[in-house]
Amino acid sequence: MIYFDHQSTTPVDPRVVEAMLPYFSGTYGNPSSHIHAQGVAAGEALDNARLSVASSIGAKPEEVIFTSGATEANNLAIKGFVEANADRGKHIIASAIEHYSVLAPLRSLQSRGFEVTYVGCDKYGMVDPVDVGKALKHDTAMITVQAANPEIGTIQRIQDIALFARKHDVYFHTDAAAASGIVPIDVDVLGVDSLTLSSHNMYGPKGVGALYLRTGNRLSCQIVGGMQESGYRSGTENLPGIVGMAKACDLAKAEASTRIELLKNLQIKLWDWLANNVEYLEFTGHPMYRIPGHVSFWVKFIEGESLLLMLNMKGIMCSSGSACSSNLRGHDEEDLAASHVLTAVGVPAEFCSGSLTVSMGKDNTEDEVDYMISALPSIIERLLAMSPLYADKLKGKDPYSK
Amino acid sequence: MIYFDHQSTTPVDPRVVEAMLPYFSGTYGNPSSHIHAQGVAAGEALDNARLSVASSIGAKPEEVIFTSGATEANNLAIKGFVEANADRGKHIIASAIEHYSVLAPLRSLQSRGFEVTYVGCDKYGMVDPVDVGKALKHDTAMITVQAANPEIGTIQRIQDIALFARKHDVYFHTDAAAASGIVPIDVDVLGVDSLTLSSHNMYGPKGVGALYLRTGNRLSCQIVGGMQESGYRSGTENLPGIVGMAKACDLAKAEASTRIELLKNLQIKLWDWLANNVEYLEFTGHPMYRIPGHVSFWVKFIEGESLLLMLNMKGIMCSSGSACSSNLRGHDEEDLAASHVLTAVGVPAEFCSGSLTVSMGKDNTEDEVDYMISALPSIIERLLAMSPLYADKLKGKDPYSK
Amino acid sequence: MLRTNLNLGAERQMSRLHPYSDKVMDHFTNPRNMGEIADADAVADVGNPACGDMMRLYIKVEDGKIVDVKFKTFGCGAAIAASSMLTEIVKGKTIAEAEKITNRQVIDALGGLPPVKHHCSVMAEEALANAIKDYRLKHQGSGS
Amino acid sequence: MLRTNLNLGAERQMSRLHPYSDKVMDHFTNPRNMGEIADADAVADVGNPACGDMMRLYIKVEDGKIVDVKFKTFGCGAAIAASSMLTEIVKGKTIAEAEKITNRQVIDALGGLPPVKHHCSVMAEEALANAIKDYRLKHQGSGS
Ligand SMILES: Cc1ncc(COP(=O)(O)O)c(C=O)c1O
Ligand SMILES: Cc1ncc(COP(=O)(O)O)c(C=O)c1O
Repeated sequence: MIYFDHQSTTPVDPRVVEAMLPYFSGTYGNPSSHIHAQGVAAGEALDNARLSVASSIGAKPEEVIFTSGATEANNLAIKGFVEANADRGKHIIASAIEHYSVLAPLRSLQSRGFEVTYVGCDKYGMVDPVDVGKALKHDTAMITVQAANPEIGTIQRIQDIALFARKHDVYFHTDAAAASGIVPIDVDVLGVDSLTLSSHNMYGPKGVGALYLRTGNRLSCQIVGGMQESGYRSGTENLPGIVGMAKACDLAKAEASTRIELLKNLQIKLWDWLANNVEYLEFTGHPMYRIPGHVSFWVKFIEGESLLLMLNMKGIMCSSGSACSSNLRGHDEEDLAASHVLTAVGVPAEFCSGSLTVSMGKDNTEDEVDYMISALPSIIERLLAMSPLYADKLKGKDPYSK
Repeated sequence: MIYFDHQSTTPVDPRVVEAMLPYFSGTYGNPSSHIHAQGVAAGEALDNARLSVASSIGAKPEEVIFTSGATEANNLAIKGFVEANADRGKHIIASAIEHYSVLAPLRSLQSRGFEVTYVGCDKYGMVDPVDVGKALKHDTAMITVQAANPEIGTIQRIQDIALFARKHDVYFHTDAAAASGIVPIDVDVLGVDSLTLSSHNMYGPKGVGALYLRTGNRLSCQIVGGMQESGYRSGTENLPGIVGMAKACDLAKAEASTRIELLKNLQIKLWDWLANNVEYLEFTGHPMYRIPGHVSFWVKFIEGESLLLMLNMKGIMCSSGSACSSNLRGHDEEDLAASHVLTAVGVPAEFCSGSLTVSMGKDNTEDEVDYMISALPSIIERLLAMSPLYADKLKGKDPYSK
Repeated sequence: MLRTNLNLGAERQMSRLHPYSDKVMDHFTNPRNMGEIADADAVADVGNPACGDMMRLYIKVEDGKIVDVKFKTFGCGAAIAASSMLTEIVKGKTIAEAEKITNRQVIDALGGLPPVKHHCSVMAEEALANAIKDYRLKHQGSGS
Repeated sequence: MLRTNLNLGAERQMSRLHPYSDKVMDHFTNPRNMGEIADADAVADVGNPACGDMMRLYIKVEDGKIVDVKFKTFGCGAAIAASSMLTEIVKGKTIAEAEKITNRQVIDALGGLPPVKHHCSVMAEEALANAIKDYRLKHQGSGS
């Protein structure tokens, strides 16, 4: 089996598991039990982990708040900010292609009287910083624009947006979950006030994430109780998870250039083959400013889920974007209905049910890409043969040509 | 080293770690990636874990919501209920000895216009169900009374309180974090509408917990985003953690009677020795209805933290109550200042800074209790010798006798 | 000492379906009757790519009996499997019998479909109904 | 292709203290000058068990010099260590010198105290000040 779905989640690096193991049954103390040996050892491990995570993004340790994941970090950054800064205005700017864990808090704020301006993007999914600047109002309290998009891979011009935010003294949050552990991040270079990191997107464990919060900003605690995490987040700390995330950050930092080189090579190989060999294929996202190892596209006349299923039957696991944003498993939404991201980049929603996202990881190989390249033509051929739309097209009625 | 602080946290059972291990680097998929093999396998593991946790408390699987821990579960049960049931009234009843993760959400609701009646308890920490019944008003929306108290060990008469709640059609939540995995729980026998379970209190991993929510009740999601957990809790599921919690529930169920027998024996041994051998000792909590393995007390003339420190120096780790409720490590509170729990049970706060909580676990032995018994006399003697209050007492000025 | 007892409620089975049953995957992988009928007696298009699914059904009728049936479908795994299963059920039935086929039969024959995918079976039922309507229109009075 | 670069900010050291330094634990475990002075020249009680801490300080003065000092303390580890450390600092000093001792000196000599425990050093400083006041009251004009 080939795993090309690293934007949905990544396998935990065995070195990370190894780093975590001592904190289950060995150093199992509660960091709040500062009075005895187990608690002190746990507290020390927590401090060290915070230092690792902080230094991996150029932050101070006290600027790192551990959460249960990226979703909680985004909730805290957004709801927590406006609750703690009621005087800062009732207007928020966000990109139109944010993850649901950003969109949903914004929607709840809209129902509480906030106005949100959703800034669009170009056909490559790139938000123009000038558009963000233009959207600024006298009472803009907050800007939130993701660092990278999991579905189409585009990396935003965060620094340039930050310049506008700084100039107007507006709090700027970026959701860097999809960039975590792949794209090196320095919070000072980016110039953001807060930033969401995901552990399970970078070979760390699930159930942990972090919010960077620049010194001088205040947030209102969302999960209240025992006041852990300097009062920003209550609940006994997930110490093994936090230690694992820290190890994942250390590894990502140490191996950044190796990983990026590999991922770029695999990405270019697949991209070039697709561009040259698959008719009716349309790439999504930015051709240049994109997550290394990320290739996304759709194929005219072919429905996305059936393509995914056929690839899976050949042992290739991809996704239709962000698994994290589509919890369906028989519940209430259509996974492959046109996503808000594809709509925003102008993909004709009427004829495209989902782009295919191939998100490669540090342990993928060129052989695996070769295998996918060898498997794709017959799959596409089969699906074209099954497609009534393609039959029409052969008869001269191309539904995409209007 | 002897660990007698199982109410703060427990070591993860090696069988639990073993159950978790396949879900880090093997079955690492995102349960929301329902389209491919990794995601399906993850989803299956999630379903099975839910079934285990549910059946360990006599619930249906769809009544179990996984969270990041007990604190989040309490927040969801309390804030989530009133937000989703705005029509149900503005009055809440709680016991005075709830954990901070219940008290803090209540406090935030008070600032949002809710009225909270805090029902007291007797000197053993027992809440009288009739007092809860008397506190009911026409617009009471919710009752929340903990199942067991981590600091003084008292187990409440939840079923009897539930009768009042049922009769008046009032939602009844119980925080069973401190009872998790020790006291067998059946949600139908208890008659509660929702119940908080903690994983790390029952030899499961930190970073995971669960809220039982009886079918027919609605909660408003607190962490919003991708709508995981049937829309009650967003964010990629902490699958290894959830699997670990499920295994911990399975083990707790299978070993319940063995564990309880052992814990009761250790508890009785220590209790009887203390009662017969330590002068000036006052037990806290209920002498009969208490968490198995839980012994708590304070000693006149002796300050709590110094007693804890000396025990720790002899290799015995205890706590002054709930580590989870006292995150201090140099921050903003006094760990050993009189707790709201001790105040509620009428311990003279002026002279008692903290009760000592000895919370034993399934792996403790009689030898360890014997060791504590052998260590205590000289420690107490030393601290009495150091105490100016005891010096006064010897001179006939007993500060406790007024 | 303990107030609660060990009497656990009966373990009630969960019923969440995994996305696709083996039957669905079989029909998706090896769709029956996929293709076109050049001299079909009736054709029906239902669904809409905008909704993610579109199905085209061809039928060939002899003596009031559906002797051949083919489909082409643009859609998800469930849509393709439902299309394929429908054609298997329909083949050899009289028009009168075929008219009684419901989406429930398709779902059951597939060993179930996830709730969010039930519309795919509805699409198959509608395709059949429309094809029969088309057939009636074209062969007024000739059939059942 | 990448917009962000590898230039990480300097790693800034955290400064959170662990609850107690080795010095504190040493003085807690082996408190110096613990006890009473039967014929003390002055005694001071400060703090209050209600606040969690209470300290009693005895001093013996000869020729304006604190020749002996003892304490009893009801309190946490920091309170006991601060008491003990104070007595070490004080012993042998003249009253005039002793008056200049501050809680900061106690903290520093202990290798630091957690911020929430600083009041313990204040208690020690106050105990000394009160003892000196008591001494002055009792020995008006006899001392420095
Ligand atoms: C950009 C982005 N933000 C937030 C999240 C939410 O992450 P999680 O589900 O781990 O909380 C995701 C999921 O992958 C994501 O891609
Ligand atoms: C009764 C009770 N409720 C809630 C909690 C909070 O648990 P956690 O810190 O794991 O979220 C605790 C902590 O032990 C507890 O004792």
